[in-house]
Amino acid sequence: MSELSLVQAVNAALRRAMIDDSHVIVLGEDVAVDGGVFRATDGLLREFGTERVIDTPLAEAGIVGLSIGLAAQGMRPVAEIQFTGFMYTCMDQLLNHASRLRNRTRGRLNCPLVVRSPCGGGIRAVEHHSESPEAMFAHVPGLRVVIPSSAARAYGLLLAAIRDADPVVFLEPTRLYRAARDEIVDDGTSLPLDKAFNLRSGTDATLIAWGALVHESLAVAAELASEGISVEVIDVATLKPLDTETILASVAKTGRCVIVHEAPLTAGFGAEIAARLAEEGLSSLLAPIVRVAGYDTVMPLPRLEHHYLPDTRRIAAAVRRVLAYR
Amino acid sequence: MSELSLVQAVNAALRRAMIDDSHVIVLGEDVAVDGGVFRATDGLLREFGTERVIDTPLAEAGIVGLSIGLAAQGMRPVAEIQFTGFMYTCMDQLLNHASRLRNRTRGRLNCPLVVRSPCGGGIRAVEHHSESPEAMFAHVPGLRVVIPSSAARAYGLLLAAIRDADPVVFLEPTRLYRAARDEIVDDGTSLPLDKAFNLRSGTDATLIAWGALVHESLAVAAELASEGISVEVIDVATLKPLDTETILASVAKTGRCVIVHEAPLTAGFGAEIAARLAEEGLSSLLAPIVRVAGYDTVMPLPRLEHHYLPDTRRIAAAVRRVLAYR
Amino acid sequence: MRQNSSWWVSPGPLRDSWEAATSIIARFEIEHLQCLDAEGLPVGQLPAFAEDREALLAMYRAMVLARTFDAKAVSLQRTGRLGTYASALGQEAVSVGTASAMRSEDVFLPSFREHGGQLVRGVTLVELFLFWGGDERGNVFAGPRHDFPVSIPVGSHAPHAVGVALAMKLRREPRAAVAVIGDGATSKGDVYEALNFAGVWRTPVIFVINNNRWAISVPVEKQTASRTLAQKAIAAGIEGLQVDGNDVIAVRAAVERGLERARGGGGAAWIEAVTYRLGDHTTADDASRYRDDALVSPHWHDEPIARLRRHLVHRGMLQKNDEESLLEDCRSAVEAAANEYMATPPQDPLSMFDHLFAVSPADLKRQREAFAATMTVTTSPRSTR
Amino acid sequence: MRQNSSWWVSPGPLRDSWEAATSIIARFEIEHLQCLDAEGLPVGQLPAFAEDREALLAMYRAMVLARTFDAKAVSLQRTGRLGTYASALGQEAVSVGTASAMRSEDVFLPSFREHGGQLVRGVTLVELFLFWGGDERGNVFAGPRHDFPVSIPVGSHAPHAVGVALAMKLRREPRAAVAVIGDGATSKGDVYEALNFAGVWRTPVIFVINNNRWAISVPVEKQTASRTLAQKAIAAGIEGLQVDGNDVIAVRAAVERGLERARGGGGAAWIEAVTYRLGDHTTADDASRYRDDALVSPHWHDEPIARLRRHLVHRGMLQKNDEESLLEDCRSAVEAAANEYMATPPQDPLSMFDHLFAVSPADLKRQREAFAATMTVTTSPRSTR
Ligand SMILES: Cc1ncc(C[n+]2csc(CCOP(=O)(O)OP(=O)(O)O)c2C)c(N)n1
Ligand SMILES: Cc1ncc(C[n+]2csc(CCOP(=O)(O)OP(=O)(O)O)c2C)c(N)n1
Ligand SMILES: [Mg+2]
Ligand SMILES: [Mg+2]
Repeated sequence: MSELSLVQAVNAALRRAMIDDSHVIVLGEDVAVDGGVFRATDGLLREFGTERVIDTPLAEAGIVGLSIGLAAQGMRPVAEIQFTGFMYTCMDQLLNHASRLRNRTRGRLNCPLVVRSPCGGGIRAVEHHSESPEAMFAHVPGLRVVIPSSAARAYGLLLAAIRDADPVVFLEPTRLYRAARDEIVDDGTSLPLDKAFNLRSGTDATLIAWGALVHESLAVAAELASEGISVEVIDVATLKPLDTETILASVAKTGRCVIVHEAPLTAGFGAEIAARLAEEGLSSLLAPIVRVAGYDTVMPLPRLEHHYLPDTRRIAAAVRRVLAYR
Repeated sequence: MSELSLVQAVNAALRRAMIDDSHVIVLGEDVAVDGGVFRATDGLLREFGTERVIDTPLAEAGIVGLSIGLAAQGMRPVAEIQFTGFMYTCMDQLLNHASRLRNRTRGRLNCPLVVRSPCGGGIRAVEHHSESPEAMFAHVPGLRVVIPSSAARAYGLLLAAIRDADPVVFLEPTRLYRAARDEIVDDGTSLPLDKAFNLRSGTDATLIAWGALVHESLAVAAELASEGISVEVIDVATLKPLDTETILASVAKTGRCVIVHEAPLTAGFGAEIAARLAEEGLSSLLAPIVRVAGYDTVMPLPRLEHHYLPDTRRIAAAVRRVLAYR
Repeated sequence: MRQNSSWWVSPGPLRDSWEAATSIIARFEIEHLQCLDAEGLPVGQLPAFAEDREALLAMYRAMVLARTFDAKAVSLQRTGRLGTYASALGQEAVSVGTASAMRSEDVFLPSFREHGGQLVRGVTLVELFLFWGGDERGNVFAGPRHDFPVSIPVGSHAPHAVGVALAMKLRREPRAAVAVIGDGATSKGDVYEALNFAGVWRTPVIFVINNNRWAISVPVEKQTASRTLAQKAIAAGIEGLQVDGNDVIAVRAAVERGLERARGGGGAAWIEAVTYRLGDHTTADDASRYRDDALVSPHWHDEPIARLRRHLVHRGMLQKNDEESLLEDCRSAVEAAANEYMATPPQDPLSMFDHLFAVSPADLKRQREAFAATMTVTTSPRSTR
Repeated sequence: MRQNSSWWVSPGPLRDSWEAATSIIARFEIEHLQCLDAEGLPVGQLPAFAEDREALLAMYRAMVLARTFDAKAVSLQRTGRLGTYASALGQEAVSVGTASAMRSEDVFLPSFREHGGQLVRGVTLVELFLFWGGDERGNVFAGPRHDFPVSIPVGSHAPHAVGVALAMKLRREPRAAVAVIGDGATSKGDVYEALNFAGVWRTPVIFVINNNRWAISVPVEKQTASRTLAQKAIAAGIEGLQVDGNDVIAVRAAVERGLERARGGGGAAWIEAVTYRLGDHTTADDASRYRDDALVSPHWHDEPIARLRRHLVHRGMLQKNDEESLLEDCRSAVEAAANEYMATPPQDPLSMFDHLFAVSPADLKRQREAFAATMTVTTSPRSTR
């Protein structure tokens, strides 16, 4: 048992998966000798050698495309895309092939592929290094989409993703890479890929979030607790398949719901959660749902970035708003 | 005034725009000599010559990428992507550049670009020729997304899209290319890019749809009218920016809402509409919202395709369901 | 030191005609291989397999079978009993020559115009009909279990081939992957990325370019300024070769040599096979809109089946009655398969939910149940053809 | 007819050593251009512009200014006053040589490491600081209004350059587009697609490859098996050339020639400039993790500023006091710009809503209003640096 940061937990899960299954290989730009620009793959080259930890040329579509070929041949590729902003070129391969190979061949071929990528803003990076495109991936039938918000969940969910028989997009919030830490027993225990995490129970309102903003949400819940307001916080770390039950059960209890995400509001994944509530939980709703999300603008460059990112102030205001509604 | 099919209306709008503005050029695979695989660009080469109607090599990302360069230089490119299933490779250029060039340069450079592409299923085509990825584009700040459902709206909206100073993704339902027909006066009158079309007014329920399924929705409304049920039908042809007002006003009146789309349910654009209702129209809702959408599966190959596509039966059942709710 | 090289002299006006201090640092040549001339006469010594009458007849039969399938598929489409179909008329040598060079444990990754090669690989006629009839079971391939299904997004399977080959290489298996792509596909970035990966990692992968000179309405001259498609290999440091794609012996010889090198650790190869698309792009296309018959007709003289026939006849390897029974075999095989295809009931519609995941998520199961409920409501399923 | 060509013989075991009937159908050569050797001595005759002391001194000054900016930017980053920054240390000749060859009406499309070229084009030091300081106003470019901002997604601006060039060609303007990309970028599909478009349409576009031999931790030998990056042009039927990228005279000469051809209708060019990345990839990188200093240090001898200085001194074009005042000029210009940058207040946060569309949609206006309301609630804006 040792305290690991989220990026160290990713590293530990990769290592564990590689020890357990010789078919697991890691590939991507700068993942081998450099150990990844965030060090997520640090030390793997030394331990597993150049045939299992592979530095690739600079070509993201190709990386995902060839990983599909590897996977169809029974390998378990874990591809790193250096930043999520460079994953859009992989959309074609992910959507037209990775997610469909099993269905297209009625199960004859399949694609046990994990594409890992650091996502989200708040690290004062240059443009394209702060993206949150999870809703796009979640719209694709045949893909699973995971965004851990703690080191422990990163460890357990990444292991599950690698062991899963189908393609998983695994987005890692850069803002938490070093900030989120947990005591982790590196014993290979995975977490289910279809269960949301109820992180704090409460009775007055439900706060639903994923990725880095889970922490802001927890902070708001703690803050409001001091005022006697009891907020339930759900981390939808496995966005797809969505665990609607946990969400419905919580809102059935609280009657009020705020959904928080960093991606632009319109057609963000928050919409899907709100829609499910409007379909299956309407009678529980005592107040309109409020989404606290990125604006429908481009994330500003670092000097104004913090104005774009949902923060505890906006989240707390939203919770107060749903509570005030009568 | 003459009766035109939707694809002929597209053709007429392109021609009109090219007559009006010498900066408008049309480019894409097979658009010139062949006149487009659906004949959307038929006759343009003869009328406007090889410098304004350009057959490109087979490279969709490149087509959109170079169109951005053309647009930044003051041209008005209208690029055709032969099928929407081949637009995923353009995601990077659309999202990382087309939609951002103006913002990135604080307006110094801009990108008046239209990307046209035939979308949707129901034409018994091979895989990848039946896609409905509108939600992905609608999630991108800086893009407009349009899907006409009639010849007249195709004409007016395409003209508006070409004249707009910013990038527009213009999706044309293949199923309607020949099936939808209107009397059209080819006088260059455009339609606003931010207004939903209220196609049939009603008082008992609101049916919201876009693209080919607008027709199924109208058919259902007509069918139910014979039973004395009054259904309002809204065509959200301009998905982004979304005309929330028209939707809220309708649901304020009817209290019941069914949203219909062909794309897979999860994180489809129907979710956004449902979310807005759950946020801003909750008190109007007398019944849970119902979405009738594609399943979260890959659209089957032609032999089973019709089982996937939402049809009048499913839509009617949904309307009856929202009406039955007390 | 040189001067007046092409860089400094042409084209465009020559202004700075100073003696540029250039040296030549790399030279490349592109070769063209032909084994049979247009009349079917050998050009030089033939490769070893061409001594084997059975081998040649097998290829001849495969080409005839492919063409017979093709004609049947087009006629079924015309009468509404098959979906949009891409005929391979005139290009059978590329496909058959390529697949004939492969071993069964290799992996074939075809584009949508390689029916002949797929048949050689062991895909059945019924599977082909099912696929083109819009039925996923056509991709199940009882025969070549590891072969890829047809790739519809042009060129997008090129990187898959590199991945397949990399898996083979990492496992030290003497196998290789073979991808066929069109001339149009060579313009796509994913194909280039694949080529570059294959070069730098020396993966055992062969790219065969079916240069049928057209990408729908776009002739190859408007597709690229590169004089040959073979020379595109130079960009990735790979050996490129052009072969006469109407010469099935040459195609097979080149691919065999490529495979042999690949299995021996020599890495990837890129083979341009020059042929001609004699028919429409697909049944949805009308080529008369963009090319004159006069342009096409000379190419009928070069078509690969006639060429091999002339060769076989010339060598006394094919008698008139051999040929008649071969044709009859092919015809009846195709008819039988077409009938079997048409008699195959559609899949259970619920199957559309059952193959997305190894284990269906709860959400999808619920959608399946909802769909099943609507199914039982319907009295009779709508006709599916 | 030939035999024993590389295709048939090597590498891998030679089995089918029959006399393959191949003929050579295309030949290519790649040239390398150098005007100054490492010691700064002329190699052959120099191009015309090199007779002009002012022209050489302007390039010298631009390289020194770029390096001075670079050092300041790194130091501001280290002290938290600038964002992640990509130093161009050692690669100034590529950037400056390229931009010096351009006319103001041409369009420059830089990657993120071409500060020198941007300065030559008229982008101000303050704009560069603003951009790297995370402020969009750094892309407004009071000077070169049509130049593109830095492209962060590697290589993704290559197709833009083709579009810009196509616009120029369609309007029959004697202008050209110049894109600079890295060695790593040459692996990307969009770059290849752009190159192919440029070839087939003969657009007036010059691609300059800043081959600094590294893409973060990946050396160019692991990026591609092509022996030169220049030869990638062959895939698109474009003339390719390699130049000594530490020789600013050679870079400028090559780009000037390319531009002249392009303006004369000769189409695109692809120029590999071989240089070396002497520093870390960016301020976020630690190159010691993946390369030894011993690998880097020899390259210090080749660096471009020292080379041009030796040349100028050799020709008596640069005196000690010229140089001191030039250095002082650069230093004070950079200091002044840094101070102006640091004194520039951040943009109004509302600006994030104002530049997405020519006319903001109602929806976005509402978001802007909601944001404005939260702003007024805040008493004091958080520090932005
Ligand atoms: C990525 C992509 N873009 C467009 C299409 C539509 N399309 C189908 S075939 C074809 C032309 C292909 O030309 P080529 O690669 O030469 O193959 P051929 O059809 O000649 O065999 C096009 C444009 C497609 N299937 N995939
Ligand atoms: C498409 C894309 N993938 C990955 C990155 C992350 N990244 C930034 S620079 C770089 C290496 C670029 O190498 P090269 O093209 O040689 O340019 P250099 O940095 O050496 O100037 C990488 C991988 C990126 N910016 N864009
Ligand atoms: Mg072709
Ligand atoms: Mg580099």
